[in-house]
Amino acid sequence: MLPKLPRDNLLELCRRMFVIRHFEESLVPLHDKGVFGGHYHLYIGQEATGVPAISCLRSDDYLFTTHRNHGHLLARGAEPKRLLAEILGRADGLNKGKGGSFHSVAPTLGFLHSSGVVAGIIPLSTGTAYASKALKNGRLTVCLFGDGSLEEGAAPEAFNLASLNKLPVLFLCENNGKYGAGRAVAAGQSSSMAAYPLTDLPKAYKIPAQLIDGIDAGLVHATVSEAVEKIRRGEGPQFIEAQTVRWPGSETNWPSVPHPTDSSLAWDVSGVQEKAREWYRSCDPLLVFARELVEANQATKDDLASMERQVKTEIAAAVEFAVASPYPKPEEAERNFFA
Amino acid sequence: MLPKLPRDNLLELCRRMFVIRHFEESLVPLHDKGVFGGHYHLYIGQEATGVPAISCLRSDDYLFTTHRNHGHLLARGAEPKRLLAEILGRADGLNKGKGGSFHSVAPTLGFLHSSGVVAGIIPLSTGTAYASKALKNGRLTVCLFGDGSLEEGAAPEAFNLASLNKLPVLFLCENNGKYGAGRAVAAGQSSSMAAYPLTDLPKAYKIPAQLIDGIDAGLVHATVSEAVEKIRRGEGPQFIEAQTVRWPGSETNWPSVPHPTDSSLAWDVSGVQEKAREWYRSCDPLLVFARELVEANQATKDDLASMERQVKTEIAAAVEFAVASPYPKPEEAERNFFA
Amino acid sequence: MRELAYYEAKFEALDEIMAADQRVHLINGTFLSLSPHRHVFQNLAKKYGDRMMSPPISELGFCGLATGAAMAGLRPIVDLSTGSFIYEAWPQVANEAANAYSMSGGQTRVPVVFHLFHGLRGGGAAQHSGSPQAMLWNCPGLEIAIPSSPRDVKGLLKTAVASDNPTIFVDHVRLLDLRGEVPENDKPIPFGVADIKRAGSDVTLIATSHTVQVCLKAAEKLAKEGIEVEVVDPRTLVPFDLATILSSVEKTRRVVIADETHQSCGVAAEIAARIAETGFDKLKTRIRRVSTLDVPVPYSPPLEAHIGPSESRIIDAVRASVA
Amino acid sequence: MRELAYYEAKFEALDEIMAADQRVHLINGTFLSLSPHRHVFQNLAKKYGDRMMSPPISELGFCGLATGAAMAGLRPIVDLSTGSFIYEAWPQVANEAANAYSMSGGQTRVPVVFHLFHGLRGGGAAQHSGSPQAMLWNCPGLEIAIPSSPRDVKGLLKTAVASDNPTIFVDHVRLLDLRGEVPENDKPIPFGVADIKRAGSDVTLIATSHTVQVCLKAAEKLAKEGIEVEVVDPRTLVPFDLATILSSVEKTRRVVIADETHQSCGVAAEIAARIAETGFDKLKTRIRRVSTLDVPVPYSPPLEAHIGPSESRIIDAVRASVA
Ligand SMILES: Cc1ncc(C[n+]2csc(CCOP(=O)(O)OP(=O)(O)O)c2C)c(N)n1
Ligand SMILES: Cc1ncc(C[n+]2csc(CCOP(=O)(O)OP(=O)(O)O)c2C)c(N)n1
Ligand SMILES: [Mg+2]
Ligand SMILES: [Mg+2]
Repeated sequence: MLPKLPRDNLLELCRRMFVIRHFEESLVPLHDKGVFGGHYHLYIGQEATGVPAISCLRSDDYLFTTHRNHGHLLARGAEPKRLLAEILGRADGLNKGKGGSFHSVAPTLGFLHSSGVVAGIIPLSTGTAYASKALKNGRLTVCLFGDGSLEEGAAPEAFNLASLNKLPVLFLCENNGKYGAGRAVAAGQSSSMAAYPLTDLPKAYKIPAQLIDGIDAGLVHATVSEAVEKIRRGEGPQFIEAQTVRWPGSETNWPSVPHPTDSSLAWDVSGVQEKAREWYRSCDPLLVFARELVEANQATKDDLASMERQVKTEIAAAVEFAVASPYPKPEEAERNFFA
Repeated sequence: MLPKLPRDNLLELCRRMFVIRHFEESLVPLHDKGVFGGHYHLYIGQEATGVPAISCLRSDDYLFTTHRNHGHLLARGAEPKRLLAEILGRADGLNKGKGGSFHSVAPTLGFLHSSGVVAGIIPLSTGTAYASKALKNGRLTVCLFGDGSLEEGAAPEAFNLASLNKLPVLFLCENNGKYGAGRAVAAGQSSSMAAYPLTDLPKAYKIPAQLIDGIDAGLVHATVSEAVEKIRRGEGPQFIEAQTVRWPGSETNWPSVPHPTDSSLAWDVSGVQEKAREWYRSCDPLLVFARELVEANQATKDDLASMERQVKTEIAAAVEFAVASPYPKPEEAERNFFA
Repeated sequence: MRELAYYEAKFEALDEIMAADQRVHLINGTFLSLSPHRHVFQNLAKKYGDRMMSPPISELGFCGLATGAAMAGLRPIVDLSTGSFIYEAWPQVANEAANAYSMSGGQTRVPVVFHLFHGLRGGGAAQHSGSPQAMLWNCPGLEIAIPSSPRDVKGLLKTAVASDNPTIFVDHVRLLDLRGEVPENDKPIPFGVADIKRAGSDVTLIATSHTVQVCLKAAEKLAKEGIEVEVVDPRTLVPFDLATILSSVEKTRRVVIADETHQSCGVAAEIAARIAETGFDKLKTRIRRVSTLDVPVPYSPPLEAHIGPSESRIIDAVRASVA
Repeated sequence: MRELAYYEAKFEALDEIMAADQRVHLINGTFLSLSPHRHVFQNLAKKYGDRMMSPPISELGFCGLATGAAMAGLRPIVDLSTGSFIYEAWPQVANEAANAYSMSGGQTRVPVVFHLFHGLRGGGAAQHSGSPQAMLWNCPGLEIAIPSSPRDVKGLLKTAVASDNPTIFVDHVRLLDLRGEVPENDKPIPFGVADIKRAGSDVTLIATSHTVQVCLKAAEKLAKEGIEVEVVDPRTLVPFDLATILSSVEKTRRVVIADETHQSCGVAAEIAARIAETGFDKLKTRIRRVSTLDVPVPYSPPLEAHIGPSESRIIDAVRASVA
């Protein structure tokens, strides 16, 4: 379903989803050609969680994210070219090339820290929330993490701290393992987490928790809005699990694009290789959103095609910018590690 | 209520409770006189949990315990004099003086390791259980820990591992904070644990969990027996929380004895200082057990008095032995730290 | 000049810090350990209770909380109590707090202080006698302060809280009752400035924390044999004041390093390595380390005493150095 | 003699170990990291699936599980994958596994192996480039093996599993494709025996892990300048073979130490300190360390390359040593 928002906002949500998708797809050939090295993780398939969720926040709220952070930063409005330059380790990167894909941050957007350690951010998120409460500045913290994070003891410790102190923090767990593609098993259980459904864990700590479909932008928007309101009213932490189906391009350790995205796929996936077709047909949140926009007469197919063209142009420019950006001077490594 | 056991067994349980009580009380003056230093923790008030629980085990089962381990070791039959020598850091100690109060172990009794780190043993206990399962030797593991352990992330991580792998381990949580004397708060909540009742946490991991009165030796015996049977049948981990009321002598960081125990207190506490009287009247598990034995005609007051005299003599001899035991040679410090 | 006990100086520092800066919060509260003086800490709770938090036994969680709070503008001092309990929080301290500023390209500041009591305390055995400062010195991104006197604990604590970097504050229970001069309105002590605790011309004896006090006693005894020892206390490991040490070595040409961390990759190892690298030509004889022996700390008192940097081991090392 | 790739030798070791001893279990399974060869690991799963466990993302939990299982008679090899993930398990490794034998007065044996990939791997940034072996060397009670060649990885892994002590097995992804001689039916390599990877008379160059390979290349270049470098690989840090190093120093009278741990309290610090203590009189010039610079590892490739013990930094240090 579509979020209950004016048309302009809906189109902007759609545009951000396109930005994320084409940004992420552009990384794969850059990595395969060796333009950057190291491990990296794409947000494809989770756009309808991050984009509407983050749109519910105030500009001064805090966000924490993980190894799978690109989509969150872009959803919040980070410049693709500077994020890309960071991933390529260049001087114009968001963090001057010191962080890379795992650690891209943008403090002006509320992203203070992004950790590649599973669950590393969950305790940290109770800290910004604690500070906001102490300083009475009304700033909320959203902690975005994967389902695997709940397996680390850091998560329950942080839930306990958040619950006891009624901290203003939203735990938004993106479970990209629906249908067992990831760590979860189809039959309502998981091979790696006995506390399943995952919402059982925060509930044990008396944190209100709900499970929603993360492909449903409208549901994500409504659920997050409501949770954010409760937190702002002082009701303490909230937990949302948003389930998505793992993008077939990330089933291996090194991503590959089964089929380049184009909005026309929303109406015809016959060109997609068999193995990946079902995902693009029914699980791709971007294509679902595009269809819903057209069906609700909020946009025509042409509107979307032209929006997508613009985005592709922007991403192409970002790639050009990032590839042209110089590496930092080697000696920069010895500087700026203490404030 | 009394455990459903023959008279001899009941009397032996009673004797072990006396051993624990008088052993522990004997430590306080030794510490105050400087015969040993360092922090130490007494098991007084929890005898009706450890003694009947441990009596349900086979001789080859494994046990893990914490900083509050004296009672567990004595309940299992460790020699008081060697435990005491260990606490005094002497050569005849259970661990040759290398462990001390926090780390007394007795591998021949199944105690492989005792950790002074809160929750340190909980992951370890899944390991002996994993080994027993792999080796198909039917040995069960009992992990004895305090309520505070559940606040550490190590506990939920271990619960997850135990549950997913259906490991033969009994988690026996001794909550000595009933009525808010410790960390728990009277009104069914805790100032340090949002997951309260504590059984909510293991339950989230699908570990069957029950809360019982830890002063009720019969209930402890019945509940542990049943849990042990289930585990031996291959049903996987079980969790029991046994609640006791904190002994007034341990409300400060350094224990002191409000009133020396004597079985006659079971029928007359008027000599006990006001502040501590209620505890001795209704919360002291040893005195409860003594009363029940007499009421059920399993023993006379005189039987108990003579049993207690014997125990006191044994403890006095243990003190003598331990104080006379030499310190290890200083150079022993440089030996035996690698196998 | 005014004399205070170490615990009083530390308490005064906390009190003045809390009064001066509303952003300072205390997470956990065993800043005076289990010492008989811990009750004075209750006075802080009366004045600043709304900025003090008593967390669950979740070191990983509450160190993360403090670190996150620092990122958002507070200045938390988080107490780990016994040194080895910081192991529970290792992922937050060594992988998050230490790296955040650098990984963000110099954008995210983390002004948090991690306070702990290290070392041999009498009966702490293997798990309660840890000295994690050597491991933490191997983790770039952390500042490390380690006082040895009433005046230093006050002055260094103020600087630790004022620092924009994550700082490890390494204390020792055996110092709490030590008395010493603490001027009223004393200035904060800058990081990276070693202190010559005793001047001498024959041997440079470098030490930290409680071992400084052991060295001072050893120096008195050695003076009676005619050996004049210069006791140098770096006071902070990060930043480290190598210059002061080298100029002492220039004078004495002999080095003994005494420290309570375990020997291998310990604090004395790093100081020895730096001198072997940069002061080699000044040395007349080999460097000597008096560290805690490389064994898990045994419980039994004579065994514990045997492995630590005792006065007698220090005296032997100094004598050997001048022999 | 037979040549194998490092990953093949490591796989062969695991296979032979699992076949020979039913008590060996594998906990977690990234022994070949994300290398393109990781599929060969699947062959183990086919043969020994019932002795392999794929745990949740709970390093603290599953390292504790492995430690407990070792106490009860299994010989688990537990894989931590990236070096810094062992931080998550620090309390179990440093406070339980390392201390259990000593605290029990020599009764409880803990034959567990903790396997991890340390070091600069290209793009690992601050959190995925850790080299925790220096911190762990500061924790008595752990043995530490650190291979640098196909033959060593096989021989040391066998000894690690046979050891009755908790052992850290420190590997490096940049070694996986290295080819080298591995005799069929090779014997396990005893711990505490350093290996002279290249003989030379001018400078003793001590290195570990992948840095040994960097040193061997540097040595070839230096030989062309007429500088003959002796490359010594300790192969295990605990126990440590100081004697072999000292006899090399006796010959060359010059020492350079190259290693990927951060400099302060790093592996090179300890080796430097031991030589400064026990080999001082043999030295003609100051000791030189080439360690990873003391900054959180930056992501950008030229920055990462700048801080590591690179061939050029090693060559410079050796040249300076003979100058
Ligand atoms: C402490 C730690 N252990 C292991 C890893 C390796 N690792 C990286 S991503 C990942 C899976 C995380 O799963 P999830 O949280 O569901 O996130 P997803 O990748 O599915 O978005 C693992 C195990 C890590 N980064 N940190
Ligand atoms: C990791 C860790 N943190 C803190 C401590 C200090 N400590 C010792 S006992 C204790 C309280 C434990 O409470 P509980 O588990 O309920 O056991 P009890 O003493 O009540 O039997 C604490 C916090 C510790 N030993 N280990
Ligand atoms: Mg996932
Ligand atoms: Mg308790």
